[in-house]
Amino acid sequence: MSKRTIIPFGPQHPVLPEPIHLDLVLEDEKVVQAIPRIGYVHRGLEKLVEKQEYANMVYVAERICGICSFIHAQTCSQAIEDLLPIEVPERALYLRTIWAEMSRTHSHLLWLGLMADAFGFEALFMHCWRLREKILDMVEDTAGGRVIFGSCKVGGVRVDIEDAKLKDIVIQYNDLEKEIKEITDVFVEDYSVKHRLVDVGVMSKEDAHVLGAVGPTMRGSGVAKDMRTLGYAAYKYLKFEPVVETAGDCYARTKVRIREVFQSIDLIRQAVAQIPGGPIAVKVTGNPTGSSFQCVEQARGDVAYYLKANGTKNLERFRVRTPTFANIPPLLKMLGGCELADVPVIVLSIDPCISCTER
Amino acid sequence: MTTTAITAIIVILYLIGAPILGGILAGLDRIITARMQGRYGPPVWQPFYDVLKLMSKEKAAVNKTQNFYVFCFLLFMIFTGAVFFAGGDLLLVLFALTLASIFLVLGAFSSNSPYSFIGAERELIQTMAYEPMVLITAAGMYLATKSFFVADIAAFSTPLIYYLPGIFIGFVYILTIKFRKSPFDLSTSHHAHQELVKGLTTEFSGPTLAMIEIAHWYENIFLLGIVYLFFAFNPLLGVIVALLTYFLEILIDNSNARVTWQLTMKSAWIVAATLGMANLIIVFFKLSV
Amino acid sequence: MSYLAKSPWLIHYDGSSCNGCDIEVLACLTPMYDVERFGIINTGNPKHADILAITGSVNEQNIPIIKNIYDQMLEPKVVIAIGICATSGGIFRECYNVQGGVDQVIPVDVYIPGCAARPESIIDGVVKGLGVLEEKYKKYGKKR
Amino acid sequence: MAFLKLAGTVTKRMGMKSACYMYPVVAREFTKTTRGHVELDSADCIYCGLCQRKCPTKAIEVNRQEKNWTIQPLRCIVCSGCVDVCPKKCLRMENTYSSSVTSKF
Repeated sequence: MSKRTIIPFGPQHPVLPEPIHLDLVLEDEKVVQAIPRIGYVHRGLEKLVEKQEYANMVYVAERICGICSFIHAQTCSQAIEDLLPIEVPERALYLRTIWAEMSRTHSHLLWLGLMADAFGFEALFMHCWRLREKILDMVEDTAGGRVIFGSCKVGGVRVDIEDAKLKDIVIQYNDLEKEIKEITDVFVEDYSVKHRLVDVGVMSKEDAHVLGAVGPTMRGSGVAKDMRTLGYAAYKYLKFEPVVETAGDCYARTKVRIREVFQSIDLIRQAVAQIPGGPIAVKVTGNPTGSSFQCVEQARGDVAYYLKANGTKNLERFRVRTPTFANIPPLLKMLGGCELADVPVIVLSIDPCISCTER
Repeated sequence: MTTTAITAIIVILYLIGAPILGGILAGLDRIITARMQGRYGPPVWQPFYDVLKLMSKEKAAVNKTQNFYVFCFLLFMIFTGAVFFAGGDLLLVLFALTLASIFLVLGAFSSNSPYSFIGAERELIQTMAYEPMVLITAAGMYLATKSFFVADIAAFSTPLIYYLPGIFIGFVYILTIKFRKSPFDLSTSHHAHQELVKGLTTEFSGPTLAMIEIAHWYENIFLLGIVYLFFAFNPLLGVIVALLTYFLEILIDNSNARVTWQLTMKSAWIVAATLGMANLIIVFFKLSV
Repeated sequence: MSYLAKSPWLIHYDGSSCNGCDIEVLACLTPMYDVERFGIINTGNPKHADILAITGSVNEQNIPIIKNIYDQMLEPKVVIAIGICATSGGIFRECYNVQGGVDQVIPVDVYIPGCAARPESIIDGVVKGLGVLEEKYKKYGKKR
Repeated sequence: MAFLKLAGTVTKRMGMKSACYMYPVVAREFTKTTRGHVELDSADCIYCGLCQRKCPTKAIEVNRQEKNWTIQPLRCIVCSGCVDVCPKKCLRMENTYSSSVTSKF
């Protein structure tokens, strides 16, 4: 038996900026076992409900993760609206959808960049982030923040997007679509990229079910499950199909996300074409009671919120199950027996968001 | 002036000029890379700033031998280039080159860090990958010119590229490994964005790292010197081709992902076996008939 | 005059941050902001770095990590706390597992406010940090 | 199989101007909606303290007796919640961010 080396991966590591620690037990360059250790980002924000009023919890939820920020805020608002209960104006629902899809495009481009970085393709990383920056500029122009949108609140949205600006967003996305196509084609077709992605970290359809994968990780293994089909926000008025690839390797997961970028752009177009006029928020009065469970599709998979209220200003229970949390068991399965060089690629292929996971 | 004096002047010019040229090349490399990535890029003198900064940092070595190994790496790298530009024996040059890289590997092995350990292992694999092609290059040059002396090869009237096109392509291929450019930046990478952090150079810091940087400048100039040899019949053309080769390497660097060590090994040997050996055999029969 | 201010290499550690500031730090490296103009490289290696950029607050788990990274960095070095979580704990200040700002563990030289800190303010803060680095070098040079 | 798929893009970028905003050299224009920092028009302020109560990070301190309103920029998460609740609409969200400091106090 050959000598075993233990390589520490994280919590400070250039490939994955987020603090997760993996002890990789190596035989030569083959990973025999990956032992995770988490808890570096745990803040305990679910306990904050005792100190923050329920309306302020939207700010807290938004800061669970800086990449999925808007969708967290959206889900939290949805849950509280469900508790109160209040009816959100149509226009607000559409605006939420538009922002959520903008957030998805920026998150996927960010992920594509990080993935490129993981397999050592610096130029591709830079180009992905260059395109992402244009989306962030649009976000700043409409919502006011860059990564923390801050435009969602209980009862609707805080800022309106004028119709002229909405049209402008579509025009900008049309231009961007071509550029994104140029860059994503590299992921799909380039030989050296395929060499690093195809047949790496394979997860079968059965495993995806058994281990409870969610989001693109699951859709890459051939399971057509997309929480947006539940029809929350304005998705019930929009036409789309869940993106599915069947191979179950890193390449399939990459392709799912690439196709989702274009799907999101299409959804934004549809939403802008259909958006009705009217108010953007309703007045929120009273305190919530009862409990609510919300499931929303984030860029990384479905996030589940469980909120329980007791009629006071503060909620009683605030529980978040984030997509990365569900994706960690599949990740550990994929890591066993892989090459050391493939570790960053596989880790990133689930699009880990550790601060979501540990909250 | 005697030939010895001229040789001495060339060697001194090399000793002083190579780090300056190498540094400027590295600076241009970073600017071109930045432009290719849509960035603005650092000033051209950035590599010099980096090295001067590293010199002024605190000295901290993991152990005493480490610094000795790195010093030997620098020394033998300079020696390699000096023999080469003095027109010495090509075989001696190549052996000194290998020795230099072995010292670097030893330096990396001397620390206990797993990153630098695996980095060193990968460096050895890389050495194994490129060494056959380097030897074939020397053999090819010998077959064409009937001499191992760089001075004779450079003075050879017929363009070497005419005899050795396959070997030239093969050499450019392994040059990517030697320059530590993507797709073959396995053991250490420029920006430390890989699973091994900085791999081979993880445990070197401050002035020691500065020495490694300078050694790389010497190495790059020497390697471009070999590219020049293929076009030595026309000095201007030789320099242009050497610079074009460097540009090509930057382009390859920016349009490739890092591949695994298996593919590095396989592809480098396949290139050496097909292009290199075929070229060698053809030259052998052409010249002996 | 030293060359520290012309070639500051940066190491980034994500404390218990929400990723917002992290991706803004990364965004600083990318084409639109490109801090390599100032010679800044994001090294992942504490031994090569001059500037430690920390995003996010500290908790029991990551205190030893931060101390470890800080100790591994060679003199002279500068610590920059990016975002309000790293300066004061931010919105998570009252959470049970948050100890507060980075300054509770290691000395911080520059505080960058914002949630999430904008790339522009990060660049401003790093430039401010370069001045501190130069001063520290003078002091360090005397010691040597 | 396609080799050097990105080569076209990168060579094209070489001839183009860099995408960089050149931030410190060229000042950045922020959009109107950008949330930068909170500003108070103290003339209209009635020091009701609503902003202090609504602030999720307790960055704002209002003293009704001394007619004093202070904000700690190192605590503010620029959520603009205070601007929304202000009954006199005397709080403003400026689009420039607060600057970095070398000491906390």
